[in-house]
Amino acid sequence: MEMKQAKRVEITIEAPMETRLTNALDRAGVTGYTILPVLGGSGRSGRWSREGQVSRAGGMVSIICIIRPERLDELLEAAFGVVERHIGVVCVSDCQVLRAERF
Amino acid sequence: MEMKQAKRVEITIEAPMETRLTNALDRAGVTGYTILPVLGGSGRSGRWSREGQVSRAGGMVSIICIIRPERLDELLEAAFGVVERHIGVVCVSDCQVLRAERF
Amino acid sequence: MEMKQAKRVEITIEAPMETRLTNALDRAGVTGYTILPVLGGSGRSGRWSREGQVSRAGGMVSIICIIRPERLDELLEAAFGVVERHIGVVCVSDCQVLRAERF
Amino acid sequence: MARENQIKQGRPEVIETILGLAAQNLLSPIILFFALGLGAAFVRSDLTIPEAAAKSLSIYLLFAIGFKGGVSVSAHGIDATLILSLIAGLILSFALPFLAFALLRGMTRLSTVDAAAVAGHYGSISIVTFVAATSVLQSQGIASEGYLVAVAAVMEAPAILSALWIVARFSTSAEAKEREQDTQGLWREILLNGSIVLLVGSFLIGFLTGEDGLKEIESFIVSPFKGVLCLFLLDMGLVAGRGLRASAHQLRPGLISFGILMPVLGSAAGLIAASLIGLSTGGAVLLMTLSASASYIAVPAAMRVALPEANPSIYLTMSLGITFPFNLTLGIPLYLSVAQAVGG
Amino acid sequence: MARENQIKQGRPEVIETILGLAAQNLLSPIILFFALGLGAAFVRSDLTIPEAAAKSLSIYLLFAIGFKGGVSVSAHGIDATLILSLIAGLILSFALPFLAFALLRGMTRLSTVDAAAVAGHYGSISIVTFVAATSVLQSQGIASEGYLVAVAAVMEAPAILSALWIVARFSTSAEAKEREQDTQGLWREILLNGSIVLLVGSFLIGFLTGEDGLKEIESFIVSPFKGVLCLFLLDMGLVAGRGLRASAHQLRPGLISFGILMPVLGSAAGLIAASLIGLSTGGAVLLMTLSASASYIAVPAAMRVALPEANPSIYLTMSLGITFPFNLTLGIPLYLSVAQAVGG
Amino acid sequence: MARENQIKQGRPEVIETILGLAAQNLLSPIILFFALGLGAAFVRSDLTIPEAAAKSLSIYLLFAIGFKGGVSVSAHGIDATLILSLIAGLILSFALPFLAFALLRGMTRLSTVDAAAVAGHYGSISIVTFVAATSVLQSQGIASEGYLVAVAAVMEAPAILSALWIVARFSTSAEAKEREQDTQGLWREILLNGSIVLLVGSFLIGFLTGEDGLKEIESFIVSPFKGVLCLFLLDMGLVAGRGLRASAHQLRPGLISFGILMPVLGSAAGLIAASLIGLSTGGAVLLMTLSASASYIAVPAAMRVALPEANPSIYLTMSLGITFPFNLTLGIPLYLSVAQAVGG
Ligand SMILES: Nc1ncnc2c1ncn2[C@@H]1O[C@H](COP(=O)(O)O)[C@@H](O)[C@H]1O
Ligand SMILES: Nc1ncnc2c1ncn2[C@@H]1O[C@H](COP(=O)(O)O)[C@@H](O)[C@H]1O
Ligand SMILES: Nc1ncnc2c1ncn2[C@@H]1O[C@H](COP(=O)(O)O)[C@@H](O)[C@H]1O
Ligand code: NA
Ligand code: NA
Ligand code: NA
Repeated sequence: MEMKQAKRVEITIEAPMETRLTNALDRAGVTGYTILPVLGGSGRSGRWSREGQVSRAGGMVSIICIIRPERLDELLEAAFGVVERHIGVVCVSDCQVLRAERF
Repeated sequence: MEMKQAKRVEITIEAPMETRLTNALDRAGVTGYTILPVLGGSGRSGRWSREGQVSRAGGMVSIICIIRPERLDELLEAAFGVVERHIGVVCVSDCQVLRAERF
Repeated sequence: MEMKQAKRVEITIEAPMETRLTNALDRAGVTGYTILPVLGGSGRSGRWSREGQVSRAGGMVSIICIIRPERLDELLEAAFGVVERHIGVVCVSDCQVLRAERF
Repeated sequence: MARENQIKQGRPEVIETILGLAAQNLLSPIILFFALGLGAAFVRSDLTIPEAAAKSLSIYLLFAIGFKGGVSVSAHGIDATLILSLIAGLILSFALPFLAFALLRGMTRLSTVDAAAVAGHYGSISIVTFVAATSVLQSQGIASEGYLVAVAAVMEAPAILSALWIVARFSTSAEAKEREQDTQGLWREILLNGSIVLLVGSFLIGFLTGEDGLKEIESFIVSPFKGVLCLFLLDMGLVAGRGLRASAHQLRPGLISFGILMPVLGSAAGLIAASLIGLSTGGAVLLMTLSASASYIAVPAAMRVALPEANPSIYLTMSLGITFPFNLTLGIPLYLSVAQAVGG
Repeated sequence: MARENQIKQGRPEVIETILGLAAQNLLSPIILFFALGLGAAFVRSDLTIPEAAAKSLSIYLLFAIGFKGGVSVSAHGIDATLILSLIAGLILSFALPFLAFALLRGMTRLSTVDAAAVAGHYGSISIVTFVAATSVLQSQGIASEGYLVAVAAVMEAPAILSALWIVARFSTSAEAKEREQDTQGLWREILLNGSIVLLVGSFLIGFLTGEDGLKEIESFIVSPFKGVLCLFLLDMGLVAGRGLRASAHQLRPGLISFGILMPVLGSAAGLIAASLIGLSTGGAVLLMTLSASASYIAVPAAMRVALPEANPSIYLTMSLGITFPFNLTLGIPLYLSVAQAVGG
Repeated sequence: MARENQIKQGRPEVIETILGLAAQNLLSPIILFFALGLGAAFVRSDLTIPEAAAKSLSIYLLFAIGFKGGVSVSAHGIDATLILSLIAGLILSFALPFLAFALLRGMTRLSTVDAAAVAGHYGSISIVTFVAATSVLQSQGIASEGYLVAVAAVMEAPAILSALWIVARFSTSAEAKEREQDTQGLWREILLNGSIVLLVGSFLIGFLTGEDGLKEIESFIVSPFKGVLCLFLLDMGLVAGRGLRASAHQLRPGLISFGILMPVLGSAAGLIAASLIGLSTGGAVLLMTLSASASYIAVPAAMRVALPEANPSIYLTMSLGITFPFNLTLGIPLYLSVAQAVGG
């Protein structure tokens, strides 16, 4: 199988910021991403769990974005603008993709 | 901790194809995988979101498969047969595993 | 964007063990992690699927933990103490993080 | 005033009845909640019904409608028209996609595969449209045959076969072969899909336990039914609205016209079948509604597996965004008036 | 015995009524299920209501309360006080955060941003507290104006604006600018958030379909309402309890006192408004309850977007852990007694 | 005809009653929906009840059954047999695993750990089986003691202790030590697990609020109860069927026999206890049913934590796939007939 090098960016962010982040990604020309639900977690602002939230403010989502290496900086720039003042985690790793023409 | 090198394959695919893919993996002798729910995403076929789907046709799932490096090609072969004509993303990265005898 | 090297640990474990694992992580000083729901999977103990579980015993969760490389061993030690006698998978990969001061 | 009267007298009575019924229908809570959902989607409100809740609502509807259908058959007994109705349902579901395909080729520029996929949806049915028709009949005090629920179940799947057959006729043999491989297992999936199993199963249980069984669970499946339907239609409105907003650019006039013309033609086919079989007026309205309605659950899932190259936003928008609201608001009153005009 | 009698006679009658009502209130299933949830959270039971179920319960409540409010307005007609009540609601929601902010600066050591965020919550409302008050009125056979549901909807959002304005007044211009950028789109989000759209939409549908519409869905939204409310309050108890357990260390005496004083002052403001408008006793109780209650759904979400540096555990604990239970147990009986003393 | 009559007269009356009851029972919607679920799973239909919906259904059942139990105790008053029944429940739950373990060692080749894990399940109880028995009693017009709901709660956990004790007796000390560490915190988890807290809490609230409280939420927890139970049993059927299909190869004849023999022996123990205490016939049936039923919620979760080396597919299949359907279809009618024969 022919595979091509790419970057996998994983951004965990509060649910009310989801649309802002994906809009920022869209504006930066990043139109491929997948959103995963998050059940709970822990960080500097303490532990939380989805069951036990009345408010949708409490939840988080994880956005996975696979992208060509040369476009990584653009993406991070766009994401950082949204994430900056908010809690959340941005993590990048190397990966390889099939059907590279899609990215 | 003794760790062994392995490959982590992440396949994001439409929910109605899930059983076909896991069956293909089983046939290829890949019997270890984990299926994660997907809330939404965006790609060449546009944005979508799980809330706001009447049809189960709309959803996607993400299948994570950790495998010994030498078995990767077999797995990709099997997965590609199913994914080929469908939308979705296949992404491979390096990883290390504990309890290597399980893979 | 300034990024720093880190490790991404992904532990897939049975739901009733979740609190034990996160408590063990807390005790080991690992206070940052994100918990993802798991829909189903397959392993040495067979296939299973979340829909189709009466018992909460059946489900699994996936715990993602991003950590500075030098703290990896501590984390694995703590996690292994919990995972050891149970089914589940521990997988470690390299990654880079923004806002490194958070980890 | 005098002039108005004149005009009024000039209008055929049927149209007047339709408009009266439609106006009445448009003010029912069911339709208004659908409209609320549409509206909320159009203004981009974040109102959503959780996925699990929407699935549960649809399980409730299938459970209730199936059970009540079975009880009604057990009360009125099985008659000859039951078998005939089932056969008519089969034939309609097989045949309507060919009509739809022909229309689509004439009226739109869809590719073969897209046209076939859309056509498949129009042979199959929408159970919520069926439920809405039942509820209109009820509010008018018109009786209908309980086994039409079983006819609904029978009509879900055959249209898929027709769609695949149409594609096979027009594809190169290599492609078709590949497709065949993919469709292995598709049949059992379609025939045993959750909605069909639940609908038919509840129907049989209702039939077996009859009025006694109904009495036991009446206050779960009868009295709260309309209220649950309101919530379900709110969700449908949200989904249809979001679909329309996302795919509005694909809605060429040809497609929109098809989405309204096809249900009317479908209902005509249903009416002919109903007359041949000898269904009651209420039964005719339901068979017309089934023929006129388009699937948005079973067929899309099958199409994603068997015809992945067909564009899902086209067929979902047509079915959910055009034909479903048309049937809900104008279609059902139209079919009722026509059935009464023909039957009465 | 004689002494007890003496003391009893010495107490003002109002307090007696409050205590009597409170005692009665405390033994209602609704409050007891809230207490069960609190207790389960305190002993760290793993009891949880699935997120989708909790959301569905709240959709049901908004749907039912909105619809019934609309029907009641359609039955009693629109009168002049309706418009006045809406305006009063707007003003209260705008004004109360300033009162809350002043109190917080005096009573606690919260930072400007945290204090503004908390203040925003107290201008907005809690629909479940409103529902609980309705249910107390009902059990006492006291009528109230149906349109107060619409007032509740109107009071959800303005307080957010006040909170942001307070912060802007106290921040450096650079920070404020950045914030402005972030709040682009926030307004449409707040005004079109799901709860407001559903509440107002159901209200309008109830108004349009009136008693006839209600009859159709009565056995879904009227009879099972209290039971659903019990489950919802069980969930609220669980959430409040878990929040309290996690944030107990942040609850300085000043904050706790604020969480009880503020609703009492808020209710006083509500009472004045109600008297000026000329609401019935029941209506006054509801407007007092709205003014006294604090948001835990719409405002927290807006604050996470617009004021991410404010600590969510402070405002959620205050609103859900202190003020909500206070209103539920003692507050509502207090407001009722006062309104009766003033109004009667 | 004459011969048939002869045979019929030859049969002991009890068996006839059992068969009659069983036949009647088998045609109740509850059982038929369980069968529908089983069937759908066997033919590999994709019908599923969303996880959140299944959890909500079970929350509803615990809420309703607990509350009604409490109300019934508050109506009939606390009598001496209540305490005795609770003690009997405790003893049964502790003791039955030893009986089960002995049988399993005799009848099957399970390892010590697997046998102990299975044994633990049979000392604990299945609340749905209890509810099904209540519903059979109701349809036969047989009264029973309301506090048996509390006995059910008491019987959930002790069996887990017995299972762990059995394993400890048979393991090397090193393994046992390790296990002990793991079971730290297990006890609070088991005793405070969601089902127990909700069941006991609702019971207490029902007891405190009595008939007045029931009146308020009656149309939520009484009238729709049977219908909800149907949906719940549909889900149970799906789960049991999928479990059976996946683990059919592990079902040796010895295991299957155990899965049917054990509940019968358990019910005998329950009957003896009921006679000693002096429960009514209805109460005896319920205590027999509790003793006969096997856990599939609390105990499996505890076993995954404390005995991870035990194979979950064995104990889940035994409990859900064999014993649950046996009790539901034949067991309950059997226990009823025996209790009537003994008691009457
Ligand atoms: N080191 C980490 N690894 C994985 N997830 C994290 C980590 N730190 C924080 N998170 C996630 O980000 C959320 C907010 O983190 P924080 O901003 O540190 O409070 C947490 O609740 C976790 O879900
Ligand atoms: N670059 C990407 N990174 C992550 N997920 C993607 C990416 N591209 C597509 N996806 C996922 O795959 C689905 C289908 O993509 P597509 O085939 O491009 O329409 C999307 O809805 C996303 O969930
Ligand atoms: N190779 C693998 N890759 C990804 N997930 C796995 C793998 N093996 C096991 N799992 C997950 O771990 C669970 C238990 O595995 P096991 O202990 O092998 O039965 C499975 O149900 C999967 O969810
Ligand atoms: Na049709
Ligand atoms: Na307020
Ligand atoms: Na038992």
